[in-house]
Amino acid sequence: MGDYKFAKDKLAEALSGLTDYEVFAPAAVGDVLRFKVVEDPASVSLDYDNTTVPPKELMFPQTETLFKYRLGQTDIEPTVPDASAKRAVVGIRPCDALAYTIVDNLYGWDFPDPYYQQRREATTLVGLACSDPCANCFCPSVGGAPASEKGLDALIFDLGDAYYVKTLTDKGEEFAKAAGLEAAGDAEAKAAAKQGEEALGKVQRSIDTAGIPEHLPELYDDKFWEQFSDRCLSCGICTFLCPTCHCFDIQDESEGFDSRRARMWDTCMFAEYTRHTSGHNPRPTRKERTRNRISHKYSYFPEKFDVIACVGCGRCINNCPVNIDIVDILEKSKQAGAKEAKTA
Amino acid sequence: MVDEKKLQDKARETLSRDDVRRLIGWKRSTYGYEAAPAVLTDASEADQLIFDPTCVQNPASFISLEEKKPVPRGQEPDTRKIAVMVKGCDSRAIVQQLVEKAYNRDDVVVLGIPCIGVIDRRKAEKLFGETGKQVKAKVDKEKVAVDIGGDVKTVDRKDILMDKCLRCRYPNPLVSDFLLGDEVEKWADDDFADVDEFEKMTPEEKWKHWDEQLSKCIRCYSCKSVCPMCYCVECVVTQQKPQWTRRSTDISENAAYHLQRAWHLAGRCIECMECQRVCPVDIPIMELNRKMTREVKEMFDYEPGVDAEAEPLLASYNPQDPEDYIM
Amino acid sequence: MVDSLRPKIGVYICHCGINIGSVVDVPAVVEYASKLPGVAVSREYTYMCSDPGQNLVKEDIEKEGLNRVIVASCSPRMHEPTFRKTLKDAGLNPYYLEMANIREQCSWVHEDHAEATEKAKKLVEAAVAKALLLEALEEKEVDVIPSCLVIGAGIAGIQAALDIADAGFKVYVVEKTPSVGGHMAQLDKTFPTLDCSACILTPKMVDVANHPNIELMTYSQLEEISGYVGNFKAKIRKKARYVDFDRCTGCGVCAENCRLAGRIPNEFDELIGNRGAIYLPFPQAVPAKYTIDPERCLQLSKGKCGKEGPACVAACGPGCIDFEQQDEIVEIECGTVIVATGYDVFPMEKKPEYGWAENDNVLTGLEFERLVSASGPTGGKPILGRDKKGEGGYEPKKVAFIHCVGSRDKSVGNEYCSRVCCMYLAKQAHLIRDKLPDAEITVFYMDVRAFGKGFEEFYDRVRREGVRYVRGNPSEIFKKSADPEDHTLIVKVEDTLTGTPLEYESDLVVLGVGLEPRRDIREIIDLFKLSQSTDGFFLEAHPKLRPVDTASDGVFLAGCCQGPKDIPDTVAQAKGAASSALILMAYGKVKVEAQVSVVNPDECRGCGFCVEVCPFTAIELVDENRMGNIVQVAKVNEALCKGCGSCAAACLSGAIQPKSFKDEQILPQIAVLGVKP
Amino acid sequence: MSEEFEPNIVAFLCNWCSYAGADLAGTSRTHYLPNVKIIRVMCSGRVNPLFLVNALQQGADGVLISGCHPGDCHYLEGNFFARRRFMLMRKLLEHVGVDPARVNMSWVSASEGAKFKDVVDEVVTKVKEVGPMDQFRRRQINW
Amino acid sequence: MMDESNPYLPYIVKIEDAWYETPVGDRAVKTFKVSFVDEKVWDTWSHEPGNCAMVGRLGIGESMFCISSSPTEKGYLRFSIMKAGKVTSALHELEAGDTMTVRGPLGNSFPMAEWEGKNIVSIGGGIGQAPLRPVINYVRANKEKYGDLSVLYGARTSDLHCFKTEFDEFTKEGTACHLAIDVEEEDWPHFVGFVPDLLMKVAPEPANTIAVTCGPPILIKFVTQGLEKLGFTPDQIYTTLEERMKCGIGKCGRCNVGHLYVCKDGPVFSYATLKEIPEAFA
Repeated sequence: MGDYKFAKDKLAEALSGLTDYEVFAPAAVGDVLRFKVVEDPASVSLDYDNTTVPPKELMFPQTETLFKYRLGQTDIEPTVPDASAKRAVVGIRPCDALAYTIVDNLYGWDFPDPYYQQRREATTLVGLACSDPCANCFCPSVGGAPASEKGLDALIFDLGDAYYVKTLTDKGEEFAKAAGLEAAGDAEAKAAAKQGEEALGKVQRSIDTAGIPEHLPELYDDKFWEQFSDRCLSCGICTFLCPTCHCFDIQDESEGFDSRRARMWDTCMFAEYTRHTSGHNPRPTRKERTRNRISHKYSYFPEKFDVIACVGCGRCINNCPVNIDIVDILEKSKQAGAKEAKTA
Repeated sequence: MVDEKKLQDKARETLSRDDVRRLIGWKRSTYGYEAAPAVLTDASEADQLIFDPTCVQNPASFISLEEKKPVPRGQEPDTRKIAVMVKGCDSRAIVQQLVEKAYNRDDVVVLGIPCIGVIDRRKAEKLFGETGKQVKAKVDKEKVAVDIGGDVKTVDRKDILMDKCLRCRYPNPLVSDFLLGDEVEKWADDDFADVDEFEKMTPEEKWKHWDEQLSKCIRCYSCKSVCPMCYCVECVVTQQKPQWTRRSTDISENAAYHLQRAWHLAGRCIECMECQRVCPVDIPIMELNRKMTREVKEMFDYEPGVDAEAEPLLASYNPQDPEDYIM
Repeated sequence: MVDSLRPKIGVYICHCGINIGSVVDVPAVVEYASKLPGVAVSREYTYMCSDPGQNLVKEDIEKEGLNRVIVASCSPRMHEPTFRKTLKDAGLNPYYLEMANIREQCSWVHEDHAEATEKAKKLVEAAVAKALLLEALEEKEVDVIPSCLVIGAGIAGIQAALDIADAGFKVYVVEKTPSVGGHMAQLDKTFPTLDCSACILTPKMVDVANHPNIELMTYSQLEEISGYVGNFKAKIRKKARYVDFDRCTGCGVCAENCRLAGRIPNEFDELIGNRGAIYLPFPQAVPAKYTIDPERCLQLSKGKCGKEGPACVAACGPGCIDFEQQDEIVEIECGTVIVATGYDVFPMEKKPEYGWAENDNVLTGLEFERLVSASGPTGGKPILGRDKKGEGGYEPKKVAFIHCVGSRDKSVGNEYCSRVCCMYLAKQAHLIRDKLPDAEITVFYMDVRAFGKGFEEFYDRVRREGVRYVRGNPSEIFKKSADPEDHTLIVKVEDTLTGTPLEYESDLVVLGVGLEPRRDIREIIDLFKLSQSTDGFFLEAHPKLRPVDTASDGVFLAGCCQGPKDIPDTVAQAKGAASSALILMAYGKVKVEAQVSVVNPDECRGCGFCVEVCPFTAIELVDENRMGNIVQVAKVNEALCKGCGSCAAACLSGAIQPKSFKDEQILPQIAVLGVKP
Repeated sequence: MSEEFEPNIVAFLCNWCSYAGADLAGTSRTHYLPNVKIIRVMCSGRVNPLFLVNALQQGADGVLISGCHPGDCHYLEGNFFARRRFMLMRKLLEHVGVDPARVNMSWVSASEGAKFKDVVDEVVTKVKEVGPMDQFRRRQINW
Repeated sequence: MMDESNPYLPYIVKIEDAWYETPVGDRAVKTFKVSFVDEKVWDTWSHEPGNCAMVGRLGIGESMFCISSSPTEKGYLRFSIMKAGKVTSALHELEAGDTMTVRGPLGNSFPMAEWEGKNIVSIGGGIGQAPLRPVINYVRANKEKYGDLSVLYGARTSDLHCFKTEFDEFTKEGTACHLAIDVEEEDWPHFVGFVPDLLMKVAPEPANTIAVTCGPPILIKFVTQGLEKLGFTPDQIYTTLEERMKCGIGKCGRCNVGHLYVCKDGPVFSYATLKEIPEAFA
């Protein structure tokens, strides 16, 4: 597709041109970054590492109304978003865009999820390539890269004084046009490619995933998990902040007679997640829950969709208060099973 | 400072005891400025244990986090003790857990560690940036030396320690069976200047602050999960019948959740600051707890977690309690 | 009949004549209620509490299969029992009733009809929201142990014990002092009839000791009480008398031989008479068994008594003295308790301006009773200032009586009237007139309250006997001169009728001290968890309608421990308390509160906060097997629980909840009332 | 309608004193403002302070807890616990910016019908002054 | 079939009839016979024995239940629901004439076509009979396609037997019907003991036979063991699983056992499949 560029100080101008779009960009509350609707283009900065809360919330909000109704009545009013209301996410990191492509599998199979899909369709993803990967990034190990184009409509490179924009799809082209970007030349493309290569070399952590999906089920009953789960808090940080975690709860809520059925993020790390009404819980302790989280990402999901449900963004590692480090777990899992005695 | 060799020896000895089931301490984390909690069951693992200013976690939290697994019919439950290493601040959690009958004093072996401060990850990241390397640290009366993968940086103690350390009144454990180091002198005090500062705000400013902060909450419940005092079988926050708080995330439910949490800790919070430390979206949760701590002290002359024989604050009263606003 | 779990609510809006209907638009409320979730029937009626009104509910329960009933009418404090019974009669659990108070808290207090109607709608809606979650409760009965524990053996305790024992029930009487009789035994005559107090009391004292149904424990104290109405367990400490109780014949030789005989102030004589270390408090004491005062006895306190050893031991024929005797703890079970612990007189230390401590001729009313009592230290002669051997002394010539000492006096913290002082001072004035016909007698009073039977007549008689009544409250009483031979006291007072300041000279001042709660009342309060009224006496369950009951079921009050009263009132109340206790014991069963707290043992964290807050010690921590692990969880003793719900507010996990007032029942009410119309 | 703000106040009254006091106000035909809606509980000690948070969340502009005077509790000491709890809860709410005028407590005995009226009128006036409570009220955000 | 465009939208159904299978109270079983308010739904609706649906009540929520009527029973759907939690309690409040919501059919089904020509043994316990009922009725309606049908069923007491009246019909039709209760009762003419014991007593012949079983986990465990003892191979044994579910369409995550979603890949599994998934028996 096309090559574009714009001067760094023209970011606000470019964003202002996107009048047809609802534009999302990283915004800060204190030190915490999150994608928010851009109200003042001048306040947007793309000088950031990554958001604490992944942009999955743009397709799959933490709380989302499925439909509305009145108590005592049977008319149901679905609240599916409109696919024609264009949205642009500017500055999304390649890993988070890659995450969409993974989750697409699940939201697209058999019973496609209109809420997710409509938003996906409406959204143009304008990525921002990483020049300095964060300390715990390991995207190359799971099919990504600091300048990965997967899932993106356009990719921005920060070339110091200017941004180089490489459009990858028609949506990306449309975005570039709307933003009024000027054409870029070969030089920029080359610089960007070089930057991408260099960034790849700067990624500090890695895991060879070969054999892991097959091996993890063998550790089902293994004491292996306890060395991590014993210090797990059973909180929702790792899953809520994971760009590929997609589980949700559904609840009915009422304000007087006005009611809705809504879904909200849920996490397999909470005990009540799988607890039956009878009190029986198939995953009663942190061990089973830790096992499920890792196995789901690295074994169950690939078994179903042939892709690991992890993009190596490092959020779960960065934010875990007790240093449950997925790279460490996977690394150690390779040795586990063979030497350690199985417990009944 | 604590001699790690001695600490490991004591841990090894403790784990070798027939009546000890597990030991909770700290070990070097895979990266970064915070150590990892270590939950050990075998004496051979004792050489993983460390203690230095990266050991910020409160190991007392992990006593109640351990699930009571169903005991197969015909077997006896494992009633062996849990050994736990605690700093001064952490030890208050043990005291308060004893007040609340979480277990008997005999059920724990407390290995106390006098401490002169632990590192605040957020402050460290501001000073030295995020790191994927392993970090060690040393602290003396003035400075903290932070060793980031071999690169040693020295910084003033007050610039890097946790806020709780800068107002630490209990550097020595209030309860312990063995002290793993010499007692240290108290070097700070708490005048609640932070609460005073906060209270200068008008009600509108206060709410603006909380509106912004609580809107960030993703309700991962890490704050309540990590809290050494939060170990109800099922927290009221997640109960369905009755449903106090809805699962949907908006400012109303988030505020209700945080008020419920703060309320339930009133007169119980031992100020280990774990809730604030673990928050992934940097909500200043301690501001609520601090206010409660101050009021509890001023109105009722009460301090939780210092006396295992004390009556729980809100399960007791004094006929002379203040009632200035009551009509 | 209730074969469905579907809530079928009947809402009944009462017009209460025009009391509700004239302010609240009742049809509008009926209409509003009919659309609320779960409401099957919504009706109005003029008087719901009338028979036709109640029948309306009954019919609907039967015909429509209602399983919840809302009555929107007056306060539930008024008619909740009425409508509970209606439900019960119709075969529905009475706790499926919820009331909406649209009279006292709506139509009677709001003028604006539209606003009152809106409020009534909301109140009904809140009741419906709660009713959806009401549960059937079981009304339980427990057996009542057919015995009563009476604490205190003054006239109140004695009378109550005798009545219950005569009715055929077992009574345990516990008396702190060595003898029964209490304050009444100290009195000389009783007003207004002038019966000899001892003469009318002594037979009853003997009866109490000899009654086959009464187990009397004197010189004993209640140490512990546990259990609940119908099933109390008490631990009583029988203090060591150091005298073999069974063998002592009461001959008194020991006391005569005691080295300290006559050297220890006798409490019974209000310390104006003396006794020995081994003593009988007074000649008619029951039981007539001697007691050694362990604090004063040389052998017991110093380990040595004379060179030859204790003289009492040598003197006692039957050899009853036993210095090794130990306190004995007796455990008893009883179904009811009567507290009759009496009063203490006002402590004159609190009013030093009356010079009581310094002057032997300033006496409290009770000291005066001993002075003029035939069994008192002077043999009933009003002689003051005798020496240690009991010789010498003088008869007073000018006697002053002072009313309201320590009563009706905010400065000492006693606002109340002690009710007996007016008349006992009149009686004492009469006694002095009798014994010293020439004495000049003046009574200083604030008001004379002669409200009882024969009181006014007696007061008249005393005045006619030449007793002068001066209206005035003395500010000070002091000795006229430092001369030890001059006994003259100056009573400084203003005659408020004439406005003249007086310095009245007198050589005997009798202070009409009031009645105060026992100094050690706290001990009983702590044991029974009783409450005090503002005057410090025990608080009755209701000042008008339940004057002998307490907030603790099965525990009743008799006599002055509940408030000052004279002997006939005390006896009447004692009989009332006895009859209340008898009702429980005669029926043999007692209903326990149905709206009690209940614990969900699966959610309890075992912290014991509820145990700490429960004012009725109704909750304890017990072992619970949670999938093989033993954990501690709270357990409610339903017979002790009164359903106040303090436990629920202390509970962090919501594991303990008072039935009918559970969180899940209150939150929907909040949800309805919180939302603006 | 540009009506004056009418605050909505949820009150928790103990059965024995304050509810009876409110009844007495009725029996005496004492008129007071209709803004206060009463929930009857057996004892002020029953009132979970989180009820307040819930009431404010549901849309109440203010709350009132009323019990027996200290020492007069039908259940002996429930009101002492309540006093402690609500002193503290009020401070907590104040800390997040809820005006303390919204959190009210009173001692009203069964004989104080007149006092109940005064309490109601004062609470309504106070809450009126601070205006509607909309800080963390449940509303249909993003529905 | 379900609203293709939005699988979260339920159909409104009217309760034609509702009755208790077991005595009223906690853990009681109530059967609802429902039909779509919008009759056009029937045109696209089709389900197979074993299929489930999310049944719910607006304002409360929904839960997953198996459709306990066979597709051969036309014009209505049946659900038999045990009162346990919030949703089921709210459903139990409903009566004939009320509406509830149905979202389905969901999940897989018993491979009825594959089983043609074979004998079918149904082994159920308690409310576990609900998913077996459509299998039985399907076979009864298509007698010519299948071999012998036998029904084994038990519950703790005779009161707690679901679908009591139907067993008589089976017997009349000549279907071998073996009933059991756990504890001795007066006038009980059938077997006394647990279902696995009943199974060993009846001892069905494994040759050309499919065994389907459902009930409490402990029953499934022992019945499976018993069947293996009798010579059934794992691929001759079928059961249905139950997990906590929210979406029913393989999205919300919680119902997975290993890599299988019970709501989508299940609820019907052959023992041959489950044997490989340790979590299936957690």
